[in-house]
This record gives sequence, C-alpha cells and structure tokens, in this order.
Amino acid sequence: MRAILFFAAVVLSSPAPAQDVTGVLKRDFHARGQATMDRVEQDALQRVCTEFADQPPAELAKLLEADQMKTLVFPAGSLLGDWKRGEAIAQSGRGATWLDPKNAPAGGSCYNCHQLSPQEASYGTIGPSLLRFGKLRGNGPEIQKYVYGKIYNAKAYNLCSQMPRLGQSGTLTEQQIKDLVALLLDPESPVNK
Amino acid sequence: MSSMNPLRRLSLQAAAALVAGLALPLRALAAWNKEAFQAKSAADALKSLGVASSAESKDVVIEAPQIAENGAVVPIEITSNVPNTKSIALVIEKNPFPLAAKFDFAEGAAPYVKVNVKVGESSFVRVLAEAGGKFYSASKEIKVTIGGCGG
Amino acid sequence: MAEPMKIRATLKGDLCDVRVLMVHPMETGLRKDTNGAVVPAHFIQEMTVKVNGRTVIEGQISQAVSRNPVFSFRLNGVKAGDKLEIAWLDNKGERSQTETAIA
Amino acid sequence: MRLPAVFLLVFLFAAPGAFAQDSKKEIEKYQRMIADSSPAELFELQGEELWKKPQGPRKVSLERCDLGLGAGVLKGAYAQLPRYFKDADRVMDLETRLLFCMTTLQGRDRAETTRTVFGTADKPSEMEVLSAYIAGLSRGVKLAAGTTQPKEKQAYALGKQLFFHRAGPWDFSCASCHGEAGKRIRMQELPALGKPEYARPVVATWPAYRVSTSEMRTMQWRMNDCYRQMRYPEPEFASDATVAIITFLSVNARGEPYRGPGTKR
Repeated sequence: MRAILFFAAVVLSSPAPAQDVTGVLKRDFHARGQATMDRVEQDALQRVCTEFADQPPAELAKLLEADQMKTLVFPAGSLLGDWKRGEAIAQSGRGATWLDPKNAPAGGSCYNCHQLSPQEASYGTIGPSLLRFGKLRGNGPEIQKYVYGKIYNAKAYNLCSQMPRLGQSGTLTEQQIKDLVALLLDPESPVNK
Repeated sequence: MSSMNPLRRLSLQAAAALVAGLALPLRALAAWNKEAFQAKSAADALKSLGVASSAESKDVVIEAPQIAENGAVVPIEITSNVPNTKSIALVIEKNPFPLAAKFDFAEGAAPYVKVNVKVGESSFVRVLAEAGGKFYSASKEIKVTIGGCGG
Repeated sequence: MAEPMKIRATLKGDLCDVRVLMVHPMETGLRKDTNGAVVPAHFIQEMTVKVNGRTVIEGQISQAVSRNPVFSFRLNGVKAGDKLEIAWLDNKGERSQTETAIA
Repeated sequence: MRLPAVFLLVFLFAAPGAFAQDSKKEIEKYQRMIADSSPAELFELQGEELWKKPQGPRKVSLERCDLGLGAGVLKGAYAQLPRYFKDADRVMDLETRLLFCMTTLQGRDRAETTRTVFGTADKPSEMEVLSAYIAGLSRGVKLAAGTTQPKEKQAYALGKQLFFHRAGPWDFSCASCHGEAGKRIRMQELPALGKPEYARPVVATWPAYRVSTSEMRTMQWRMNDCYRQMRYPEPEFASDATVAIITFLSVNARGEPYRGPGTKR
C-alpha cells in the first residue's frame, strides 16, 4: 500500500515523461463562453486515470474512490423525482459547452451512452443497458441512494469510469438527478415497463 | 381499420368539389403551384394538385432509407413503372408544408427522379404518379433518429 | 448569379443518367440564426431540363428540398453531342442556368 | 393518421435485438444513399476557383503555394500531410499550410484569413472549399503523413498523449469515445481511432460534407467540435495541439488510399 502511494506520488510530481500536455492545452486553447481555461487543469483523479491508462492499481483506486465518495451530498427524504422530466433530461445532450448559455439547464446526455426506455431506439452503448433497471432491482432507499450517488459522482464507485461526475461538476441540479433516479426506478417509468 | 383512409376521405371531398363546380382550373405547366406548396396538410396539398383519388400501386416504387441519421438530408429515389406517367409528386406528411416536389415529364424523360429532402420528424412519405388522368400512389415510413452527441 | 451548377450526364446506349448539383441555401423561412432572428425563406421553386432546346422535365419544388440540391433524372432517345440545359428560378427571382453536351 | 400510429407502437416495442440489427442495416443504407447523392463535388469546383483567384495586398492567387511536393503541385499533396515544412520549421496539416500561404504568399492578415474558418449558410469558409478541392486531387493516392523528421515524431507523440489525456468538467479524453471498438453514441458507430484498422477509413474520407449542417467540414473542424462536446475550452485553429492530434490519426491511417471528400451524417 505505502509503496503504491509512493509510486503514485512520484508519477504525479515528476515532470511528464514526454510532453507537458496541460501546458500545451494552456498555450493552444482559449476560453470561450462558459468554457473557461480552468477546465484544462487536471485534478488528482484525472491525472491518475491518464497516467495509468484508466487502470490504476487497486489500492490507489480505492483510496481515491473514497475521496470522491466524500463529495456525495444526499438530499433528505425520497430521492424519487418525476420520471417524465427525467426522460427529457436523459434525452438532452446540451449543456456545459462553450455554445451553451451559462445558466440554461443542462441535459444528462444519458441516451448517448445508455439504453433506457424501450421506445427510444437511438441509444449509445458506451455504458451498460439500463433497460428494466428498477424492475430488476426494486426501488427501495438503498438502491435510490446508489443511483443518486452514481449519477452525482460516478467516480466514487469506479475511479476511471467514462461517465461524467454530473452532480459534482455542477452539470445537473439535485432536482434533475432525482428526476433521473425516478426514470430508472419508478415502476411507472417506461424503463420498467 | 375502422377509421377512414384519409385519401378516400379526400376523394369524397374532391368529388363534392367537382359536383359543386369548384374544380381547379388547369394551370400552365411549371408555374409554381403556390396553393399546393403552401398547404399545411397532405390532404390540402393533394386537393390543390387536383388529386381526386388515387390507387395504391406496386408500379410506383420509392427507394429510401427506413432510418435517417439526420433529417436535413434524406435521399429519396422515385420510379414510376405505370405506363405513360406524366407527373410525379412527393408529399412528406408531417412536414410543415407537406408537398415537397412535383415533376412533369415529357417524351424524352423517364418518370424517375432522385432528390434529397428534409424530413422534420419521423413521417410517412407518399408519392403520386399521374398517368392517363388517374393517380397511382405508394408510401413509405421514414424514421428520423437523434444522431450524434446532441450537444 | 455566378454560383456553379454541375451536371454529370452518363450515356448508356440511347439512355442517359443525369445528375445535377446546385448551390443554394434552400432556407425554409422557419430557421433562426445565431442571434435568434428568423432567416427569411429562400429556395428554388422551379427548374427545367431541356434537350436540344425542348423541355423534357419541369420541376416545382419546395423548401423541403435539402440545401445544395442534388437531382438525378433519366433521359431516353438521346445521343452524344445533344445539348442538355438545366435552369432554375427561386422565390427571390434569382436564376441560374447551365448547359453541357452529352458525351 | 391512425393506422401508422398503431403500427409504430407495435414496431417500437418489438424485440430490441432484432431492431438493432435492422437499424444497423438501414443506417448503412442511409449512409450509402447520401454518399451517392452528395453535393461534395460542388465544393471542389468552388475551391478550384478560389485557388486561382488573386487575393490580398499582393493580388496573387495561391497557385504558387507549396503543399510539400513543390510550388503549385496539388496532385497527391493532401495525402502526404501533415508533414514537416522547413520554411515554417513546424509540422503542418493542410489548413495550417494554407494559412501560411495566405499570409506569406498573398500577404494577407492572419486575423482576416481566420475570421471564418468554419463556414455557415451565409458565410462560407475559404479553408473548407479549398480543402475540398485540394483533397479531391489526392483521390487514389495512399495516405503517407510524415513520420521521419524529429518534429514529425514529436507531433505524433504529442497527438497520442492528447488523445488519451483526461481533463475538463466531464473528465473526457478523445479515447473516452474513440478508445474501444464496437461502441456507439446514439446510433453512431465510434471508430477506435488509435488503431490503424479504424483510423484508415475515417482519415481517408475527410474532409467531408456533413449533412447535419450541409457544410463541407475539415479535420480542423472535427477537432474543434469534438473538444466542444468534450466540454473543453476552444482549441486554437491550426495550433500545434490540433496538428498533433491530426498527425497521430493520419499516421495511424498510413497506407490507405484516399477516397474523399466524403459525406457524413
């Protein structure tokens, strides 16, 4: 454990073996709209996933996942929002780009990577199919908490997941995430029909 | 199906119009048929084109993708094998202005056209071929999917 | 208008496949520009195909035709050297015409 | 219309597996049909006109521009880009080189020549139409981006690093979407661009007429719009970073006969 951490510390503090990519991004990219230059600064998680090509040593991953877990903020009470609003959020791929107005609500881009409602035939496959998600797992408080947490910060569960940290990055609001939880877990949601 | 086929319903309306002496006057060829092109429903567009009734026909062939990755460009290839076809009209039922194109063919041209059109949302496209004063039709559904990252 | 039009005519026996490419925005009148202003409708309405001066196809089209329109037609009873002319007229009264010899 | 509505419902709830199979075939058909009736050639014609048009304070055309095979040699020139140019002492892709020729040969201002690099309906882009024309003159020529000069090696290495570099609010790298074969975004198949077999057909068909915007688009545009959707700040047009990724992709595609400009969704 200590050895791995030491190794990680060396990797992260030593100058990049080839070229300083963050430096290149700072030199060759410019802020536009809401996409400001602070976005090219890597946090520890991004550095580790880049350095280890998304396969960090298990001990290090566990440690950093625990850090990410600390970012989770769960609202009190039921986490089940409105699945109909959730469906619209899942459909929308807008938000957070340099063309999007800063205060306009973002979408979750969910269908870009996941199958959800069977009615939507145009779905991506980067993430697993979520068809019948709640039907297979129920919709009790534990699973609600898991789904909310996974959408809020997927990296708390799988450090180098390709899924964005949609809550932690400020992309989706608490209510929007609850609506997505309902899309996945509400028995009335088309996902579970 | 208990609901009446819209074309049959249309044919009744057109027949009534004929009886009332309201049939459209013959137009000079190729003057843009404003009334038909500005019609907001397929039925109104067909009425303006003077299509009183039409028969489904296997001789009218529509070649088009069933799924379009983008509605901005949907290629549609139309062939009429009905002898003496003199015109072909293309109607995209759910577009804001459903009539998309009408071509008149004289001797020297085959009743064939391929064209790229915009299909606003998943819709049936209908083709009407005119021959010997009658109309022959075919239709095909085109699903327009959401493509790309959508951002 | 100096916008190019490109005709490709392929002769097979006395049949000829004609493909024509046009430069035109084909604005629907429903689209909004980046400032939110509606872009006025601007689209080709009429087109003709002539062989040796005789009209063989007359087309009427709407704003549903895609931007930069591409059409394919089939002619019969033609031979190498026949003159093929294609012309269009849009809703603003702009015209374009081009001709080629069938080869 | 009642009948199709009912039909549609039945259709949508049918077995998803069968649907996926059929939709793949239908989408391939769509792609074939749009390629068959693409207006891409029109851009080649416009580009040729522009290439020969005298412009800028020196009132000269680009006909003396050296794209790597000698001044004014266009046949096969696109296929060997990006490559190192001694006169500029850097690796350049086609648009970077065009920009160089516009500013040096024609004496034009950099700001003016880069004002509209990505065209819209009312503002066409010189870069896009010129690229279509020049790329078209490499049809049939095998892709052969430079790999031997030290700066070419450096560009490839930087491009590779950028490809796998994760940053931004959504933690994306190029490889987040283009790292693994057989995946899709919505219905679009994602080529695993780090591997030659996937990079080859892609690089061989850019620049491309994109039906979604009905514009001719180039690789520089592709980099720009990918980074936008990755939620990054905007990459500078013709920067070392964009040229480096294009070099990485083009070197991965070496050997493939060029067959563009293509037509894409």
